[in-house]
Parts: sequence; C-alpha cells; structure tokens
Amino acid sequence: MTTLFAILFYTAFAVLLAGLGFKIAQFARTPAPLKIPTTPGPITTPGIAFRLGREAVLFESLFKSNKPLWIFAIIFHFGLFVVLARHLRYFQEPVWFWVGLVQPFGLYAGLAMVAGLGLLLLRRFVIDRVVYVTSPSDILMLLLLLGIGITGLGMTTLAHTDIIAVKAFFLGLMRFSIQPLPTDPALLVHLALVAVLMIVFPFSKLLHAPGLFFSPTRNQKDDPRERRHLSDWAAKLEAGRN
Amino acid sequence: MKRITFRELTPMTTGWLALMGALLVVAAIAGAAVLYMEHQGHWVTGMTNQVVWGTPHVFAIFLIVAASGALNVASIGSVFGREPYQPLGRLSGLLAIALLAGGLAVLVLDLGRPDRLIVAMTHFNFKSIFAWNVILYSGFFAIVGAYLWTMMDWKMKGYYKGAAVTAFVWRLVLTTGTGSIFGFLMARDAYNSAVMAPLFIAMSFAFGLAAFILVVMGAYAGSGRPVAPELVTRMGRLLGLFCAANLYFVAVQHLTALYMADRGAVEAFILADGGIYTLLFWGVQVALGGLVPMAILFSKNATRCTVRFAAILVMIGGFAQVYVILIGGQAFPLNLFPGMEVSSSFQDGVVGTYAPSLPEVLLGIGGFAVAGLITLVGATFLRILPDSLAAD
Amino acid sequence: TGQAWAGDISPVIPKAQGACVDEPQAMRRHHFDYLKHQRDDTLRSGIRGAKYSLKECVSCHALRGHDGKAVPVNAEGQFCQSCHSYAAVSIDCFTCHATVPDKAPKTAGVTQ
Amino acid sequence: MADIDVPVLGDPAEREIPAIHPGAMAGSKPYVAQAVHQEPLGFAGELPEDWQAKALGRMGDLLGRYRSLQVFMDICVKCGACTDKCHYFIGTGDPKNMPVARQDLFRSVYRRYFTPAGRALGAIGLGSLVGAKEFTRELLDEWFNYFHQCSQCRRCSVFCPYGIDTAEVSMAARDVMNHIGMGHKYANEIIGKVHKIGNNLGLPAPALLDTLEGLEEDVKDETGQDVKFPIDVEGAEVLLVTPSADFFAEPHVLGLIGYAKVFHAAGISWTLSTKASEAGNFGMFIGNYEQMRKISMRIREAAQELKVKRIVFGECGHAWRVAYSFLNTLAGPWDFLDPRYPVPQHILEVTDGLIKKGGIKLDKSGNDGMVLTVHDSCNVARASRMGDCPGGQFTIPRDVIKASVPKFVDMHPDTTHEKTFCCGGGGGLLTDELLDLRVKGAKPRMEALKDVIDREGVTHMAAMCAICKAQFTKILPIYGYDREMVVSVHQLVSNSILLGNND
Amino acid sequence: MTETTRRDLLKGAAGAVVLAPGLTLIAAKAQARAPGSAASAANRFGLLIDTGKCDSGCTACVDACKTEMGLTGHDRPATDVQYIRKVNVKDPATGAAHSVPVMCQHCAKPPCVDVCPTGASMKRADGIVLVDRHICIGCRYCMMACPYKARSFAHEDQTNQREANPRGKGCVEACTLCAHRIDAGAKPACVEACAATGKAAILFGDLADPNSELSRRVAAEASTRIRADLGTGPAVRYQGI
Ligand code: HEC
Ligand code: HEC
Ligand code: HEC
Ligand code: HEM
Ligand code: HEM
Ligand code: SF4
Ligand code: SF4
Ligand code: SF4
Ligand code: SF4
Ligand code: SF4
Ligand code: SF4
Repeated sequence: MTTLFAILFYTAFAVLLAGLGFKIAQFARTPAPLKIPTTPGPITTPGIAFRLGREAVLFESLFKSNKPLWIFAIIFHFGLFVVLARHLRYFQEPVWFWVGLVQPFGLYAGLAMVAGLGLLLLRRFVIDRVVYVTSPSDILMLLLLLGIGITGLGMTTLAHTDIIAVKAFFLGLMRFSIQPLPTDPALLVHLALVAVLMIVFPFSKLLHAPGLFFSPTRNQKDDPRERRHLSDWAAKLEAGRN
Repeated sequence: MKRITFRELTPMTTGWLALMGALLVVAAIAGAAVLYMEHQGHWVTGMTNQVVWGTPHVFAIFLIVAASGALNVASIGSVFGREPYQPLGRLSGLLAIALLAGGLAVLVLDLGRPDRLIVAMTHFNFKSIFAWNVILYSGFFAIVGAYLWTMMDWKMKGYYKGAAVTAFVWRLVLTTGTGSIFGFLMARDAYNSAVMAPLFIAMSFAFGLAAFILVVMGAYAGSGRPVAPELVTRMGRLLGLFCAANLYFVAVQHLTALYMADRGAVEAFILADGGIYTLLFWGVQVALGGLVPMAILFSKNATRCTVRFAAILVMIGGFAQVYVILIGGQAFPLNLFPGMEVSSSFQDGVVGTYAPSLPEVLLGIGGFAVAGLITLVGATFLRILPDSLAAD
Repeated sequence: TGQAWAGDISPVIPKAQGACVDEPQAMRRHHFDYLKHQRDDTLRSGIRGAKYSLKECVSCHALRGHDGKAVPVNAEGQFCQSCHSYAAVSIDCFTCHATVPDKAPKTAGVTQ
Repeated sequence: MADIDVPVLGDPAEREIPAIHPGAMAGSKPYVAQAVHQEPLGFAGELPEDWQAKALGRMGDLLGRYRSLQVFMDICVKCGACTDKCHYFIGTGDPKNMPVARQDLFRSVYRRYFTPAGRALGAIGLGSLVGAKEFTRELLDEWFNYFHQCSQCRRCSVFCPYGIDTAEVSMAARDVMNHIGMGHKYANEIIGKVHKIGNNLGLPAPALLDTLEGLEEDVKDETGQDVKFPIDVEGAEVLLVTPSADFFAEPHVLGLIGYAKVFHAAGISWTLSTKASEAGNFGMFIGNYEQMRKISMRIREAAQELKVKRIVFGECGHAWRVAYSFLNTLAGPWDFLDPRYPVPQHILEVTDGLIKKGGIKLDKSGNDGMVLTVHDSCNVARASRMGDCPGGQFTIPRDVIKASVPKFVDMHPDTTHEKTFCCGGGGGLLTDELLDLRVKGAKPRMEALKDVIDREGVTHMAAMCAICKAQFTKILPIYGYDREMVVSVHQLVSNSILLGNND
Repeated sequence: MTETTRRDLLKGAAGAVVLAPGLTLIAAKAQARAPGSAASAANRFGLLIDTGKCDSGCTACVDACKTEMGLTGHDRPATDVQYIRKVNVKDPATGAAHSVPVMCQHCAKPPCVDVCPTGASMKRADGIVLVDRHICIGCRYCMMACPYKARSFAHEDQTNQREANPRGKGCVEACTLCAHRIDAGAKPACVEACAATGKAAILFGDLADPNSELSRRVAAEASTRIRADLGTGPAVRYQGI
C-alpha cells in the first residue's frame, strides 16, 4: 500500500506540476493584441492588483450577479482555503506559525466546504438554466471534491488516523525516503481521490484559479489612449507602414 | 407612483475612504487593546472580583439595546404601516444588525476565554437567561437578515409582512431577555426587579432611534443625498416620546425600590451619596440625556440641527444610564449579613472601586467601529439607502 | 510500526517505561477523545481512577532531568510536545493542568 | 410586422427570469454573405468541402493569437452567473442565448479538438462527458444562428466571476465562419462599402458635400448664424470623425448640427473628411483584426493629409470603442498630433469641457417641456471611457444632458451604467431580417424606459450611438411609442446652446 | 474502560450505598468511593462552622486552602483569587463581633449554576458545586449571581498549579469543597487545618446521612445559614451569628 501510494503521489504531482506549468505558460505567452478591460476599470497598476484581489478574495463580480450563488461559492472556497492552509502541516517541518493558528478551524472549514459543495451540487439539479449548461464533468468534479471532503471530515471526527505517520509519509516522499503509510480506509480513499484531483486539475475547469489572473477583461489597465499597446504579431502587420 | 430608488453608496470617494480608514484604525486599535488584555489577563483592566463587568459591558449593553431599538423605524413602517418610514426600513434593519454585531463583538472579546466561543455556541444551559440570549441574538441576526431580504428582493414580497411581525416580536423578546440578565439577579439589590424588562425596552427605543437618526443624517449629508426636514423633525418627536417613556420607567424603577425597606441602602447610594454614580444619574442620565432633549425635540422650532444635537444627548445620557445601572449596581457591596458591619480581605462591606482602564475603553469604542464598518460596507454593497428622502 | 525513524522526518518521542494504559496505536489515534471523555466523567460525575487520567499520563510520561526533577511534559521535545509541535496541534490543557506530577515520575527515564 | 410577438413589458425592479424554451430562436439567422461580399475582404467565397479542417485551423490560429479566447475557453466553471444577464435570453428564453451556452457552441468544439481530455474521450465517443462535441454541419449552422444573436454588448462579462466576455467568443466564431465562407452579409457588405466609398452607407463625396451645404442653410435659417460644416479643409484644428448616419438620418443629423454649433460657439476650427467619413468600424463585429486595422488606417491617413491637430469622434458606441480602446494600437502612434489632447477625443468630452470652462453657454429653456432619460450605450459603458477617471463615460453624458434640459431622470439602476442593457441592435445585427430578435432583445431596455415614462413622465431618451438611435427609431413604434422619443445628446445641446453674443 | 469493569464498579458503588446505614459509627469519616464510581445523590456534603470557636486572628483554614489548591496571590487584593475568606462581622447595635470563614456555600439551588450559559457551573450529584473549567468561557455571570461573593476570576496566567486543582487564566473558580479529597475519602483541607490548630471550628460531614455527626448536631443545635432568605439552601451552616 505504501509503495502504491508513493508511486501514485509522485505521478500525480508530476502531472499537476507539468500540466499546470504548461497551462500557465500558455496563458502567459499567448498575446493579448487589444485592450479589452471591462470598464469602468482601474487605470493604474495598483488599481489592477486591487481589482484582481477583490475578484479573487471577495468574488466581486459574482456578488453583483447572483447573491445566493455568491454565498454558496464563498462558503465553499473559504472552507477550501482554510482546509488547504491547515493541510500545509503535513508538508513542512517546522510548521509555520500561522499554519498552527488555523488548525482549530479545520473541522468548521471542512464542514463549510462540504456544505458549500452540497449547495452547489443542488443548484446543478434544480435551476433549469444551470441544468442546461451542466455537463457530466461538472457534476463529477463536485462529487470528487465532496468525496475528498467527506472522507477528510470522517477522519477529523470519527475514524482518526495516525497523523504523525501520515505526515512522516509525506515528508518522506519529499525527501525520497519512503515511510510507512497508515492503512485506514478513510485515509486511503481520501488520498486516492486527492491524487485524482491533482491529475485532473490541469485538464479541467479548475484552471479558473490561475486563469482569473490572466483574464484580459480583468487584468488590463484602462489606459489605451495613454499608452500604445501592441502585440508582437500585430506589430508585424505594421512593416512598411508610413 | 413614485418609486423609491435604493442605491449603493459610492465607494472610494474621499469621504468614504476617510470614514472607512478611520473606522478601520479605531477597530485595529481596539484589536490591539484586546490582545493586550487577553495576554496580560484581566488584572490590567479596572475590573475586579467585586466589579466583574466593566466598561466593555457598558458599551456592549448599550449597543445591544440600541440594536433592538434601531429596528423601530422598520417596524413602524411595516408593522404599523406608517408610510414615511418605509423607505428607511432597510437601513433600520442593517443598523440593527450592525449594532448588535458591534455589541456582541465587545462582549465576546472581553470573555476570559474568548478562544472558547465555540463552546458558548455548542453548550447550552437552558436555565440560563444568558444562554437564551445567545439564541435570541443569533435568531435576531437570522430574522432581521430574512426581513432585510424580504425588503430587498421582490420575489420575497409575500413574506415581508410575516418577517416584519416576527422581527418586531423577536426584538421585544430580545430586549426583555437583555433586561432580565439583570432582573433575575436576586443577589444584587440594585437589579433584582421585574421592571428591568420594560425599562430596557424603553431604553432600546430611545437609544436605537437616536443612533438611527444620527446615522441617517450622517449618511445623507456625506453622500449628498437630500432629506426632507419634516422627516427629521418627525423622527425627533418620536424620539422625545421614547425619552419620556424611558424616564417614566426609571422613575418606576426607583420609586418601587424606595418602597421596599431593604432596598433603601442601595437607592440612597444611587440617588444621593454614590458620588460619581449619583452625579451621572441626575446630571447626565436624567437632565442631559432626558429632560434637555425632550425640551428640544418637543419645541415648535426644532430643526435638523437641534434634532441632531438632541439625539447626541440621548446617546450620551443613555450611556450614563447603562453605566449607572451596571457599574453602580455592582459597586454597591453585597449584603451577606443584613444589618451588620462587615469587613474582610475580600472587599466585603465596602463600595467597590472601579476606574475604567484605557484598553477597556478602547475595546468599547471598537464596538462602535465594528457597527460603523458593517453599516458602511452594507450600504456600499447593497441597496440600502434611498436615493432621496426629499418630500415630493 | 517497528521502524527506525529518520530524525528530520519523524518526531523523536521520548519513551516511557512499561506499557501504556492502552495500545499505543490506539493512543496515537484516539488519546484526545479518551481524555475528553474521561475529563467529563471525572469532573461532572466525580468518577476517579479510571483509565485515561491526565494526571496519570503526566505521571508516566514526564521524564526526569539530570537533576532528578521532573521535566514538564509540554516542554520542547518532551512527550506531549514532541508530537504536538510536529502535528501543529496546540493544546491548552497545560495552562491549567500541572505539567509535572506532584510526586516523582512513576516510570519515565532521564531526558537526553 | 405582424409576425413579431412583441414582448409584454413588466416592471424592471421585478423582472422574472424566463423559463428556458429550447429552440425558441433556432430559426433566427441573418443572410449568408455571397462571394461578392466575401472575396474582396479576402474571405472564402463559399463553404468548401474541407470546411471543418479549415475552421479548426483558424480556431487554432485564433487561440494562439488571442489570450482572451484561450483563457475563456479553459476557465468557465459553468456556474451560470451569466445565464440571466443577456437581453436576448431575457427577451427570447432560448437557452442558447445564455452567454455560457453561446460560448459552449464554440467551447464544445475547442474541448473536442484542442484539449487532451476531449480528444481522448471524444475518440471513443464519450466526449459529452466533458462537454466535447464533434464539429458537424449542424453545429456550424447553430454557430451561424446564435453567434448572430449576440450584440457583443459585454453585459455578460460584467457579471462573470472571471470576466469571460462572450463578445470575444462571438467575434472569434464570426471570424472562423468568415474564413470558411459563412460570412454575415450585412456586415461584410458594409465593410466593402467603407473600403470602396469611405463610409458604411456608401455616400459618395459629392452627395456628402451637398448634404452639408443643405445643413448650413438650414441652420442659417433657423438661427441666423453662419455655422459651418467644413469638409476636407486642410489645416483645421480638429478632424471630426462621425458615423455616416449623422449626415442625414434623424435624430442623428440633429446631433451633427449640435457638434457644429459647439465648434462654432467655441471658435474651434474643424473639418470632416471624405476619406474618413465614417466613424463606425464593422471590422470589430466580425472579429477581424486586419479589417479593423485597415478601416482605422483611413483615419490616420486623413489626419495626416489634412494636417489636423486633434481627432474628435462623434456619438457612436462601437465606433467609440474602436477609437478609444483600439485606435492607438491599430493606427497609432499619434505623435504628429497635439499632445495636449487625448487621441482620440469624444465629442462629449469636448462639449463637457467647454460647458465646465464656460467656453459655451447653454439655456435649458431651449428644451422646455422635455423630461430626459439616457440610454448608456453598451460599448461606451463597458468597453471604453470618457474623461480622466473611470466612470467618466457615465458622468460626462449626464452632465451635458443635465446642463441642456430642465429635468433628467435615470432609469432603474439595474439597467444603467455598467449594467446597461443593449438597445438590441448592436454587434452588426441592425438588419431587417433579424428584426424579430431585435424587438425581443430590446425588451429589458423598453421595460426600464416604460417605467420612467409611467412614473416620472419622461418624454425623451437620449442616446449616444448611431446604432442605438437607429434601433430605437425602428423599435419604439413597435412597442407603441413615438419614434421621435429617441434623441441625440448633441441634439439637446443644439437646442439649448447660445450662439452669437457669447462673451 | 471496558463495559464489564464499569458495570462491576457501579455494582460496587450501589453496594456502598446499601452498606451505608450499617456504618454509622464511622460515618463521620467519609468513605473513599470505589474507583470508577460516580458521586452519588445519596450524599449531601456540607460544613458546620462554629464561629464561637473561631478566632479572628486565625487564618489557618485560609492558608491551608491556598496550599492545597495551589492559589498564589500577586498582592493585588482586588483581583487575587480567594476560595475562602475571613469576614469580620460586627453588630452595630450590640457591638458583638465575630470572625466568620466564608467560602462557596454549595447551595442546594445555586444561582451561579442557573445563570451559567454553558453549563460550566454545575452541581455534582452529591451537592458539591463546581466550575467545569473546560467549558467555562469566563463570562463572569456566575459571579454576578452568587449572593455570597464566593467566586473569583483568574485575572492572570497561573503557574505551579497543584495536580489536584488545575487552574488557569480566564476562568472562574471557587471552593470545590476539596472534592478531590472527599472522593479519596479525606476531609477538606481547611477542616483538617482547623482541627490541627486545636480549635476544630469546622465540622465536615454528610447532611444526607442522618447519623453523621454533622446531621446530628444540626438537628440538635441552633445553626443558621447566610442569607437564608434568598432560598439558595446553602450546605454550609454557621453557629453563633
Ligand atoms: C503506566 C505508564 C503510562 C501511563 C499512565 C500512560 N502511558 Fe502512554 N505510554 C506509556 C509507554 C510505556 C508508552 C510507549 C509504548 C510503546 O511505544 O510501545 C506509551 C505510549 C503512548 C503513546 C504513543 C507514543 C508513541 O511513541 O507512539 C501515546 C500517544 C500515549 N502513550 C499517550 C498517553 C496518554 C494520553 C496517557 C494518559 C491517558 C498515557 N499515555 C498514560 C506509558 C504510560
Ligand atoms: C504520538 C504523538 C502524540 C503524542 C505523544 C501526544 N499527542 Fe496529543 N495529539 C496528537 C495528534 C496527532 C493530535 C491531533 C489530531 C488532529 O489534529 O486531529 C493530538 C491532539 C491532542 C488533543 C486534542 C487537541 C484538539 O485541539 O483537539 C489533546 C487534548 C491531546 N492531544 C493531548 C495530549 C497529551 C496531554 C499528551 C501527552 C500526555 C499527548 N497528547 C501526546 C499526537 C500526540
Ligand atoms: C482552565 C483550566 C483547565 C484547562 C485549560 C484544562 N483543564 Fe482539565 N481539568 C481542570 C480542572 C479544574 C479539573 C478538575 C480536577 C479535579 O477535580 O481533580 C480538570 C480535570 C481534568 C481531567 C480529569 C482529572 C484527571 O487528571 O484525569 C482530565 C482527563 C482533564 N482535565 C483533561 C483535560 C484536557 C485534555 C485538557 C486540554 C484539552 C484540559 N483538561 C484542559 C481544568 C482545566
Ligand atoms: C484564486 C482562486 C479561486 C477563485 C478566485 C475561485 C473562484 C471561483 C468562482 C467565482 C466560482 C464560481 C462560483 C461557483 O460556481 O461556485 C468558482 C467555482 C468553482 N471553483 Fe473556484 N476559485 C478558486 C480556486 C479554486 C480551487 C483551488 C478549486 C479546487 C480545487 C476550485 C474549485 C471550484 C469548483 C469545483 C467550482 C465549481 C462549482 C460548481 O460546479 O458550481 N476553485 N470558483
Ligand atoms: C496529499 C494531500 C492530503 C493529505 C495528506 C490529506 C490528509 C488529511 C488528513 C490526515 C485529514 C484528517 C485531519 C484530522 O484528522 O485532523 C484530512 C482532512 C481533510 N482533508 Fe485532506 N489531505 C490531503 C489533501 C486534501 C485536499 C486537496 C483536500 C480538498 C480539496 C482535502 C480536504 C480535506 C478535508 C475537507 C478534511 C476535513 C477537515 C480537516 O480536518 O481539515 N484534503 N486530510
Ligand atoms: S458566468 Fe462566467 S464562468 Fe460562469 S458560466 Fe458564465 S461564462 Fe462561465
Ligand atoms: S455580449 Fe451581450 S449579447 Fe452577447 S452574450 Fe453577452 S450579454 Fe448577450
Ligand atoms: S455560594 Fe455562590 S458559587 Fe457557591 S454554590 Fe452558591 S451561588 Fe454558587
Ligand atoms: S464564568 Fe464560567 S462558570 Fe461562570 S457563568 Fe460564565 S461560563 Fe459559567
Ligand atoms: S473545602 Fe477545600 S477548596 Fe474549599 S475552602 Fe476548604 S480547602 Fe478551600
Ligand atoms: S482555621 Fe478554624 S479557627 Fe482558624 S480561622 Fe479557620 S475556621 Fe477559624
């Protein structure tokens, strides 16, 4: 079991890193030939950082468009964020101070995350417009995260696992020294699903996390009259112009 | 047929940034004060084993009581169908939530073990009026939240009336509950009385409306939106009425107590020889916070300016009132051996000394900042304020 | 897990002598639940002397220093703390509870 | 117009989201361009045998050229936040008019042919699992229909948590279709006219001169002032580029008179140009950078030839987007113009500045009896700016209107500023065969208008876009209102401006 | 704990109750409960304090309590913890003076328990009123409610706690009637200390056991309870005031 999971996680990590690296490089390299920020928008660089920050943290546009969805999304993502922050403890020694501080919120964050996912899933079955645009992969994605969340919560509340050994396993992986992994079923399912998540991440809509920061309607300054914006391929068209 | 258009406040204007910045700074200072107090322990505050609730509780109770009163305007508009008040219902609901949150924040941050807040929300002793209050407060958030939703989402219109009535009843119960925190304390001569509940309701009406008037005037002046002067003076007259009710129950409170022989000592303490408490009672609570504003508000030529001034006086008087009830009541010694002279190493038989310490006061002010932040953020991101309150 | 722990990968947990009140594997996973359960039993019902007493944990797991005095169990590198700092678990038990037994530690060896 | 169901207008504050009616607009499509309109623009004349390969090739090109397209294809989470934001969906209930569903026509092809998961699963027939679809002829037809039911108004992008802009996808799709001979007749015909004659309406220079002379006479008769309408005047300070509708159609032309009066009153020398006698740039509607650039270059040439110091654009929404956001990119740099002025300027920026500095004087009584509201044109509102600060595109027109009329009222806040609803005729859809769509798409705007008419006694709605004005003059009567309700902003200025003794 | 042992122990406890009447002679010495058995409602522990025997200069009980419970002061009388204090009572009419040790009265109807929001203040089956400091949030409402001012708040970090009395900053605490000693069959520390001075002013015993010395004396001699008018039913009785 230990070896199997070691191989699984090395593979998953490789896929995640390569896939995500490729996608981000692709997003970054693809030129944006025209200025298309949604206006009114910021006209300075700090303004852009602030806009993206609001979108990433507060989901500002979503707030404008759909309050219930915003609440569900916030519940889920904030829960997810805290859960992930809390998980950092498995991968570092010594553990950062602030990671220690969020530990007590794991259970509540986990519950929030699962509740948020449940509500988001429900939406996919009851709102006719959302049903229409949903494809099976959208539902599978939510189920996958739900599976991870529920097994995780199971470990936090009912079937505790040996945290020390889990951490040793992961620290070991990071130092190429394989340590035994406890064989509690909840843990094994949790980890297997996490590996699946890591593998599908670069090929799925989860790309929205990095993608937001590359979205030209949000990350461009509204200054086309002040600064000439010219992409490489467009510049080539100018050869021989007066 | 005129439609009331509700519009968000415009963020990032100079005034908005200044207000936001100021509120954040005050809240941050309060946060620092809390860290200091929690790290050192409560001995750095003015609170002792005799006066166990201090300035933070004065602020908290003031805010909580005002919260329930701030809902008045919405209730008058929807439960009692007074149209001029209807456009202000949303602000009234938001302010109620904000004040309550500010008050609770202060209360929670003064706990000996604020890290165990979750315990407070998962362990209930149903005999405790305090535990009931936890439920009443959470319920207040939920119900006023729902009420706001019915005001703001047309699809929820059908539930508007129901939510309004529920909120109205709930907040009466809530203030009763807050008053009963004191009313049920048979150990303390200053409290143990049924009149505490109606007294707190009258207080809530007055403080809440005063706070509401100030916020409305501030918001409209700040955002350059028009307000009809008649609306202000009308609210002012209502405030005068609530002040009178408050004074009436204060009179009942003390007169009934004077009638009971065993309360003589504590009454003498508050009314005659309690030093600072007596001064606060007569000078600030009764005169400055009751009689003067009433004179102003019922005068024929009340203006926007005088109403604002009166509302500020009501707030100050109310603060003194809570201070006298809370701290004065605790400072007066417990009576273990009636009729005897007592002394001990544990301050038996002496008037408890209490002097507010700076961190406590900062924490309390932080409660106002939290309430202000919630109101500002709410009115910035939600359609809370009518575009215009001008008469047409 | 009869495994040689590699220092920087796993925590070094000071050993007590004899046997724990329960299977070490079970203790690793569940000691906090046991303690919590017992805590309520002792405090609220007055049940004394049951298996998972915090007093008992301390009395076995507190090591002795070179001076012969017991070392607090929550000190850096000591029994409770060795795991808890590794797993980033902070417990407030020892803001109240004594960290050394009133009497000399029952079984534990000397710290390095 | 018997065959159009005119939507029933509700209350804009209490708008129901329609239930979905699949296929409701499946039949709505514009005419396909003929080879005569396609080939001069360098597009395929008709659909070739291997259209699919060609289309996929072009898609690949565009994905590599436009970050917007690549990112938008990957990151939509199908949250549905945009679904109820499109006026065409609100007006028709056709689920394919929900922005995300419209994108999905494109995205399903992207997934099938450009993503590993779609390629792998698609190959074994399980593409639908990840929303991948074969690019069939039927799907191509859907593309043609539904990408011509998007006015590229960007309302959806305001509400999408990632700013996904369906307009970008529509543009890309139209470009792909042009490359395989499935062009849109109306748009491509017009682009052809711009290249040949200089403006969208195909007004030749003599006709233009004639019209302008007529206008000078009219204004003289009306005001007694010698207000000039100069054209091709070398050395003028300002080159005014304005949509060609301003030369004759009402209420557009009343706006043009307004511009002339403003320049006259402020003493600014200006000129039109026969070469650049069109502000509009339909290159944007078909998503073709090269066309857009070619059309823009005329303005550069005209400015250089006429040796002007400033370029000012007349009232037009998409024209202003191309001018404000793209002109510097497409035809810049503008270092030969006066650096004290932004390039280009909007006529409203000029007028607003003059009003505020006292350079012109207005007398509101010129518009007595009028109660105005304003329609924020979508390309002005969400794709460009006026003035120095974000949001100037909302305050400047309102300031000018308020300075010109006795009473102004805004429509419901959900339908103004960046949340404004398209008039229903933008994005190259202003063609008669799409009238049904245009009427239905105008529903949200008409609701908001009806609301202020009923409650506030609004008599007129100002618009600052040639397409909006044209659309409204057509649509208003269908909804039972007077076509003259829609006015140019500068028409109001024209009515109120004091000419002559201006000192 | 496995099921069998628990059941066995309960049986043992039940047995002890049944046996109790037969143990009259040594009843004054409380029995150590069998390990694993719960405090029983068959007991009602209390004190009888004879103020006549108590001396105003003596603080042996107070000191013993401090040692037993690990209470360290900081020379800040207003905020330092006191489980037991000496109150000097003087009748202004007669000039008669007493020195009275006052601690938690382990009320039968404790107001502190009624008001506590979390249930941290609680009454054990045998009548001992305790603060479960694991769930005390430090709100101090119980201190507001206690008519005897019996409770203290830990105003600062604590060190050198005794094993038997874990205590820390931010919680409210009070006399536990030395529950840990009672459970082990011993008398409260203050009672022992007073006996050691030779004054033996404090008598500990089981009020529920009619044959205990405490019960017999309470039945035979006049005793009062502080503020009996409040109806809290203290388990601490006083003689001589
Ligand atoms: C009688 C002595 C004794 C008592 C009492 C005792 N332990 Fe232990 N404990 C031990 C010994 C010895 C070991 C090591 C067993 C081993 O590693 O095989 C141990 C191991 C453990 C472990 C596992 C550590 C590891 O290295 O894997 C934990 C956790 C633990 N004890 C917690 C507790 C707790 C909590 C209590 C109190 C409820 C407690 N112990 C009471 C003696 C005791
Ligand atoms: C073998 C490692 C290990 C040792 C030794 C150990 N613990 Fe723990 N303890 C843990 C882990 C791991 C957790 C947290 C599990 C989690 O995060 O859900 C924990 C959690 C706890 C908790 C619950 C904390 C909370 O906030 O939920 C308490 C209480 C606790 N331990 C007490 C003790 C005490 C007391 C000792 C020493 C006598 C001790 N532990 C020794 C590993 C250990
Ligand atoms: C604020 C003080 C405080 C804190 C913090 C505290 N306790 Fe206690 N604990 C007590 C008191 C008081 C007792 C009662 C002691 C008695 O009656 O013997 C007690 C008793 C116990 C008992 C039963 C007595 C024993 O030694 O077995 C257990 C088990 C226990 N606590 C566990 C814990 C654990 C685990 C934690 C941390 C998560 C904790 N406590 C934190 C105050 C505290
Ligand atoms: C910068 C980080 C991120 C931002 C700003 C962000 C934002 C959003 C927003 C606004 C939505 C749409 C609302 C909704 O449908 O819930 C969304 C949906 C979603 N997000 Fe994120 N997200 C981020 C990171 C992540 C990560 C790391 C994951 C998963 C590991 C994730 C998983 C999801 C999922 C599954 C959905 C779809 C919910 C549904 O199907 O309804 N997000 N995200
Ligand atoms: C390799 C990576 C991961 C490891 C080793 C891991 C391991 C664990 C363990 C051991 C627990 C139990 C915690 C406890 O008992 O205190 C847990 C809980 C949980 N995990 Fe994971 N997990 C991983 C990744 C993830 C990911 C990616 C997610 C979310 C998408 C997730 C979601 C959760 C949740 C919601 C809980 C319950 C709440 C909590 O305890 O924080 N885990 N995980
Ligand atoms: S709002 Fe954006 S992310 Fe959500 S479905 Fe629409 S396009 Fe996709
Ligand atoms: S750009 Fe406008 S028309 Fe096109 S889909 Fe978005 S909202 Fe609809
Ligand atoms: S004396 Fe006070 S603390 Fe003790 S039980 Fe009675 S009310 Fe509670
Ligand atoms: S301080 Fe503790 S024991 Fe007292 S009432 Fe509050 S929670 Fe209960
Ligand atoms: S019974 Fe114990 S805790 Fe109570 S006063 Fe006496 S010694 Fe102190
Ligand atoms: S030890 Fe005995 S005599 Fe001394 S003070 Fe205490 S009760 Fe009185």
